[in-house]
Amino acid sequence: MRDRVRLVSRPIDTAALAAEVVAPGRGGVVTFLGLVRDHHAGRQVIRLEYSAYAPMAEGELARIVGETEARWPVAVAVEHRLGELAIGDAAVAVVAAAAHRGDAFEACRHVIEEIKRRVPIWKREYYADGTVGWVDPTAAPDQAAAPR
Amino acid sequence: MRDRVRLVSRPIDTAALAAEVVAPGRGGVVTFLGLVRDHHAGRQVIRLEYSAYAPMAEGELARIVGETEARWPVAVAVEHRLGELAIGDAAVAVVAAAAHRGDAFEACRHVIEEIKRRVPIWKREYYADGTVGWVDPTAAPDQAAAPR
Amino acid sequence: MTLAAPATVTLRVLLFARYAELLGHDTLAITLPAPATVGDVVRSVRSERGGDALPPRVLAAVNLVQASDATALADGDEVALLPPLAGG
Amino acid sequence: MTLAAPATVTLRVLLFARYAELLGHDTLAITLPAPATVGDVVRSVRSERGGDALPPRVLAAVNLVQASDATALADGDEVALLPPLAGG
Repeated sequence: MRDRVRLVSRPIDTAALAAEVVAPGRGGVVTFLGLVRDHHAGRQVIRLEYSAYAPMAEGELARIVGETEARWPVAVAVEHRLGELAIGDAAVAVVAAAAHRGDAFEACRHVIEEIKRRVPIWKREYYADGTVGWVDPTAAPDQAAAPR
Repeated sequence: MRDRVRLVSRPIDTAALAAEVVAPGRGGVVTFLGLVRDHHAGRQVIRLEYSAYAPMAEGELARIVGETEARWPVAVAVEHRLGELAIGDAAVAVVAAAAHRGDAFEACRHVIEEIKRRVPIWKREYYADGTVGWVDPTAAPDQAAAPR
Repeated sequence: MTLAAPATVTLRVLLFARYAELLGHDTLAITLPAPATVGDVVRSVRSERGGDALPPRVLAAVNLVQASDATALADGDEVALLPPLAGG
Repeated sequence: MTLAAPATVTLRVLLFARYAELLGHDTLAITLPAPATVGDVVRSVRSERGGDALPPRVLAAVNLVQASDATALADGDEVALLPPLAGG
């Protein structure tokens, strides 16, 4: 399990990640990629940094994947990137492969929702106006992260 | 539109396809890949051929993408491969990119379901026992394609 | 001056996949008395050698758009008979 | 022979992201009278310089697992105070 769940500090290679879960009997492969966006709550973002409580984040990712593979007949692989990212870089990739495409779609969606809910990772945004902010998805809408 | 909807006779490059729809404002990218499986209705498949009524298939793919982009705030790209494929090759790829990941998941799922329902493409399977068969998803279960 | 409607329509009929195998052709030219429908074309193809193996319901398209048995045809239309779709 | 429970617990407290900025540290060693809970740790951190800016509710984990304010702590536990999660 652990080997298919990783925090990485280099660009995410989606094709390599998918290769870890595809198999002759798994014909449906659904991938979610979360890319760094150029705006947030109306402000222009020029770059950002992800940081994590790494041992807990890895443990939580592994639990999420384990729960998902117990609930759907799928194989899942996840990478989340940490450190400094540029606009357009992939921050997270989730791949779910299954014999039936419905299972792959549902499992992939479930994993990304749980990652956002449970994994201790934080995002610091650098804005075009020179200011810096920690993203707080729970904050009031006027200062919150735009939902994604 | 047409330029992001293609029938191809070469391997599908998912990363290149995704590059056609990602944009700074579209942070959520969902990809569906349909791979050639090694079995079908209990028989071992060794390779297969896809053929199409090409002008109608391209038109139907473009209509599906147009309808999807009208219904969800997404950008979609699709490639379907034709000709001879080996086990594990990607037969179809659908990429949906959106500002909100829920839209990307729903749109991607919708496109692949509509492709299976509406696009005139046929699949001829070559089995390990030397026989050959046309896949008929509407046939009775004992001779039907395994659902995917 | 009014031209009389032609007494027949000639159609280009395309056969794909298993249907092309059954009939031994992937294209047929079929001339039918006017007015003709998709259903008339299917009946005509059934009467060809190998056509009796076509299933009871045959999916069809006229000029690249899905059609029903009742769809009326004009001279020169392209009628495609489509086996069960298996893309994706 | 029964050993008396220790009269205090010493905890390694980890601060992340905005909380580390507010407090000016990412690690604290805090000693509290036993028995102590996560809630006691949060109150203690609030009394540190910069700690008054912590929000009313603070998410916490003990030894890598999410915990509640009532979670009891043992000597040597690692208590992490987690700002609102923003992964994915």
